[in-house]
Amino acid sequence: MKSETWKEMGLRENEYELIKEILGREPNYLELGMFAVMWSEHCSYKNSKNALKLFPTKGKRVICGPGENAGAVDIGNGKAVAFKVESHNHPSAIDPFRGAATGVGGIVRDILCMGARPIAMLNSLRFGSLDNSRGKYLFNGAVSGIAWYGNCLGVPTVGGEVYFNKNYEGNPLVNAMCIGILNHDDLARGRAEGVGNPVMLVGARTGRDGIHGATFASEELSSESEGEGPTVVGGDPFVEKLLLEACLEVNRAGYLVGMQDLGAAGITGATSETASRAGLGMEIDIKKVPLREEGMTPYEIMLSESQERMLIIPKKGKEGEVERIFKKWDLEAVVIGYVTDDGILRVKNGDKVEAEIPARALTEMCPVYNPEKKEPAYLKETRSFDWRKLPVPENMNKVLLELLSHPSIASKEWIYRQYDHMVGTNTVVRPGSDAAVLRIKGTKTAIAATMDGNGKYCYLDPRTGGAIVVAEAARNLVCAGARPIALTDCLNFGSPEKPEIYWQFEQVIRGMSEAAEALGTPVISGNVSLYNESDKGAIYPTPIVGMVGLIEDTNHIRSQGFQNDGDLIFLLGRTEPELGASMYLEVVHGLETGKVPALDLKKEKAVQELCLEGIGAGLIKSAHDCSDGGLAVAIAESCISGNIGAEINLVKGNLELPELLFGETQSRIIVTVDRNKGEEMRALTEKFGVPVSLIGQVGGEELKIKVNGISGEVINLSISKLEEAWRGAIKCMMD
Amino acid sequence: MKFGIVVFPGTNCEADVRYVVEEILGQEAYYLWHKEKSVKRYDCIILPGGASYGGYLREGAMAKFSPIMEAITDHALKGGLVLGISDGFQILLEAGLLPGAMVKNDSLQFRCQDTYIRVENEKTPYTCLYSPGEVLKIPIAHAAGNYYVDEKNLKELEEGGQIVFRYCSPSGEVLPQYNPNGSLNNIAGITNGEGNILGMMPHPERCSEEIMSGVAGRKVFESILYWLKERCAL
Amino acid sequence: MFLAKIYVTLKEGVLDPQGNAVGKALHSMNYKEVQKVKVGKYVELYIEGENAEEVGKRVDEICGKLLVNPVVEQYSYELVEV
Amino acid sequence: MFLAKIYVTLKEGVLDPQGNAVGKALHSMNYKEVQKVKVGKYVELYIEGENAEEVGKRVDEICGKLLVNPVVEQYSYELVEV
Ligand SMILES: Nc1ncnc2c1ncn2[C@@H]1O[C@H](COP(=O)(O)OP(=O)(O)O)[C@@H](O)[C@H]1O
Ligand SMILES: [Mg+2]
Repeated sequence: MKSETWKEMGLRENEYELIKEILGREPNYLELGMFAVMWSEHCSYKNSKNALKLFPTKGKRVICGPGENAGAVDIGNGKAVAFKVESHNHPSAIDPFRGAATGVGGIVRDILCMGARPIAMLNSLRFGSLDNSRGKYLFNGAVSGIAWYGNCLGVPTVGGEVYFNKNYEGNPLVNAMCIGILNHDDLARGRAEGVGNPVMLVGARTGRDGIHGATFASEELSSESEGEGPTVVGGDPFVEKLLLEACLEVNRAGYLVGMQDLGAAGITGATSETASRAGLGMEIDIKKVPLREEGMTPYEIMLSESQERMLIIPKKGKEGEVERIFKKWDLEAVVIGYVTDDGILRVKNGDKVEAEIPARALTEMCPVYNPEKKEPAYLKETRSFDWRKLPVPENMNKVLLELLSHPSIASKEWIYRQYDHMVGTNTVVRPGSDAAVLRIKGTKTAIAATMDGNGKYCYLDPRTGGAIVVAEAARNLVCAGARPIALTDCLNFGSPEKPEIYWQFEQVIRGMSEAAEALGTPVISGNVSLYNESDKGAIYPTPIVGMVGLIEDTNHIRSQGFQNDGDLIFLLGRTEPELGASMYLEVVHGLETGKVPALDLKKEKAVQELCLEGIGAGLIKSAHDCSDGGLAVAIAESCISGNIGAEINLVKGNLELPELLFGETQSRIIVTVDRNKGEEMRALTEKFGVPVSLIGQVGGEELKIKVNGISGEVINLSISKLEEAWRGAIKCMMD
Repeated sequence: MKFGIVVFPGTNCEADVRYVVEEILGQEAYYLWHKEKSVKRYDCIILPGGASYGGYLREGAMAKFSPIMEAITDHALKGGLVLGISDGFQILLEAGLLPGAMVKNDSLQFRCQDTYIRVENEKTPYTCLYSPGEVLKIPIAHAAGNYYVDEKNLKELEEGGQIVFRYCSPSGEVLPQYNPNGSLNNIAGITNGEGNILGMMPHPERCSEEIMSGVAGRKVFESILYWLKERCAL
Repeated sequence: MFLAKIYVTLKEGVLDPQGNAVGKALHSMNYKEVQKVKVGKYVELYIEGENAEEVGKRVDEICGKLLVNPVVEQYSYELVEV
Repeated sequence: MFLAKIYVTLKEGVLDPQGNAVGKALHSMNYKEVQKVKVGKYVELYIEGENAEEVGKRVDEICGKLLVNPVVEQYSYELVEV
């Protein structure tokens, strides 16, 4: 083998040596390709594995944690939800429509593998600014790709989040999350158990799509990737819909031993993973693989990333039944091999053996690295930045409107009205509130779901930022009336080979782990996307958290909108003199620096428990957490959602006005209660030892904010004016 | 009463419709696979929304060749009730059971949002429990709901009372700014001349329970039931 | 074998939102010389058959039944022997 | 004035879900003689210009910038003087 070959495939020298040692000989070209793709960062997690071990993964509701295609948690009534998030960043940078669409398709199949019916999707997006045509093209393409795929499939896209920031310009992020529901009995696994059982390939045909996509995902983007790149992978949501129904039918019929999606690394990945999880081997014949194109080589067949395919291991003798069900759905299902007892993945081409590799070697034996770590130098400066030296704007009305019309804060209606977010008739709280809520038919319960991330926080303080992302996700669920039960995450970072980035990576995981532990939300699945860099450098370290919560009684569902005239507005938690890393600094001063707000996990937990108890007692009528843009933005959003005004009186204390109005102090929730329930609310807060203040009353057609010691109103804006700024912003930039 | 809910490859609102028929109306509902050749046992046939055949080529274009369409045509010719919702409406148009055609929304985007529609004819089997001019808040979810028909047919529709729903303001004014997709004369739903086939773009099954933000659509299903029972009584 | 190149466009009188959108985009990109834009579908069928006449008949049938909705669309095609 | 008839199709090897679905539908309608179907876009531009050569350049520009996604699509066109 020429030395360039393994290098070109992205392997390191020590890895190549190890491969020879494992095989006891030189690998042939196909074998080397199989190793290269399975040992890429994307499939092997070789750079991230050790750090990921920090995550808490256990909990009393956890049925299935990391390691399977998706995690699953119990939600009572014999039911469970399975969920996971996945990135499709690099494909989306090159072809946003197809890239984002296939990202959705991929995560749906991960959920499907668990025997779950997908019931909701969310997505998290990061793009450069919308002031140039390339930025608009990428953003528009990704949104319409997600819409096309999800709408056609008939799975509602119920939520997500978006930020626009220059640092994502060359490398946008597209993370998609899917939630599925299953009865405990229907839980399926990606295992090829039972020697002699047949192995079937089902769904779409295999073409030359994205050969080496996993390796591609494990490299930095350069401007060259835009031109040629690997063949762009295209998806077909119609075929996915048929595949989904057929797989669920086969699973329900009890014909299955194991089921595995074909994602990165295609047939190579699916066969080696299922065999290895079961501790067995597999023999397949690539002549049996239905092909879309002529003249495909064994290498192309084994590494193709054609979408809408699954590997199914039925019980022996049930092949015919499986085939019949797939035929009903106009899909092919062919036996391509069988499970063996020798632990070897053997790839034949008719009679000829093309590859022979221990399955475990592909999935388990890739060397694991502990990349070098080093605290980045910029942190010294950003941490000590003093915002109190900045001039304070005169007109706070103007600042509030500017914040509300920043596309990162503004209404995301332009996006979610392109998504069918209601199909399935479970979406009780639609996109636009803190979390989406889906009722579980046939029960009194509902689940809430959210996705959150904050790259800027994590850039300025990875550990605190990581913890905040988890805390904010949990807080969003609590505001919907749900108890957070578990999370999934997608870790989007630059190259782990740079010590500063690896340091950020590990710090973020530490922060997330601490918060997950404290808030009782184990990590049940996730995804790592490294090498998110372009000519312009690395993206902000951007962990994304997808979290699911349980609502025991649909009467406890809440949303963020103010409800009735005269309702009292309380602030749970206290505003601290914090303004670093805020949207205020970014929008008003063009600064992305400063000290990230502190997070005290005990306080956070207490605030969340208080909110849940207040909702459970029927006291709290609406709840909204304070995040980007601080208190003033949160109150404005509650006014807009409820289409009703509010009169607010704030106490300044030792705070500067921008800190009071726009600071992003954590662990704060704005709640409303009936006008005669103020005392009850106060009594409740004492029990939790949470500082709470009555800050105003719902009513009127304006948002008026007064601050003690300042004459007149610092903010006085009509709801329609607020709404105009907030609702029209993205639409205005895109149409 | 027995409702037959037709499932084409790519249909995805069948379970939502079934839930309303069974759980809210307390009636029997059955899925009818598109390859079936008879629909004789059913009092009402519903073609639910979704993306039959992926919505490829034109929404509803390929479903019309399914074997079940012949049986449905038979059923309709005999006066049987056929309701097409969203993609189901598009299929009825493509199959020629209703006049006109759908083109892409004028926004060129998929639209999922609440709309308001006004009941223009309350004397159909699908609207007999609504009051004249009643305004319903009801969601849409489609990429091609931009209804088109030539002038001659439009005149017939208008004069024959075949236009059953029009997009309107929350207080019932039919104005272009309340039209979510560019459809001709704000048309949201039409019947055939006999009134036994209804096609509508909005989704009544998505607003048939309090918890789903309103019950404006429920009376579409209750009307069907009422109408069927009345007819049996006659 | 023949290749049928089929062009499907919206009929005159039917609003063409896609064409309008492209037209607008081109104007804002300063292609003022573009007067009008229509966007339609282009379908290629590879089809076996004895001779062009026979194949043409089949293509007309296929267009009439599936590819074209005569309420809003019109079509034309070319046949190339391949 | 020129009429540019532009055909945009997916490049070889790129999955064409519409084409596949139409092909399958034609088979089940018993048009077995149809071997392969590709569905693309057809754009008509009415464009002012001195001569075909110049107009052709503009059309190429427009395709490159707006009408065609070069990552997955290819195009060709004809110019007709009208
Ligand atoms: N950041 C993470 N946190 C928790 N679990 C993770 C993380 N990244 C990956 N995992 C888990 O590792 C396994 C492999 O992930 P992945 O390669 O994305 O799976 P798939 O190929 O099924 O998409 C999955 O069980 C996934 O949940
Ligand atoms: Mg998987």
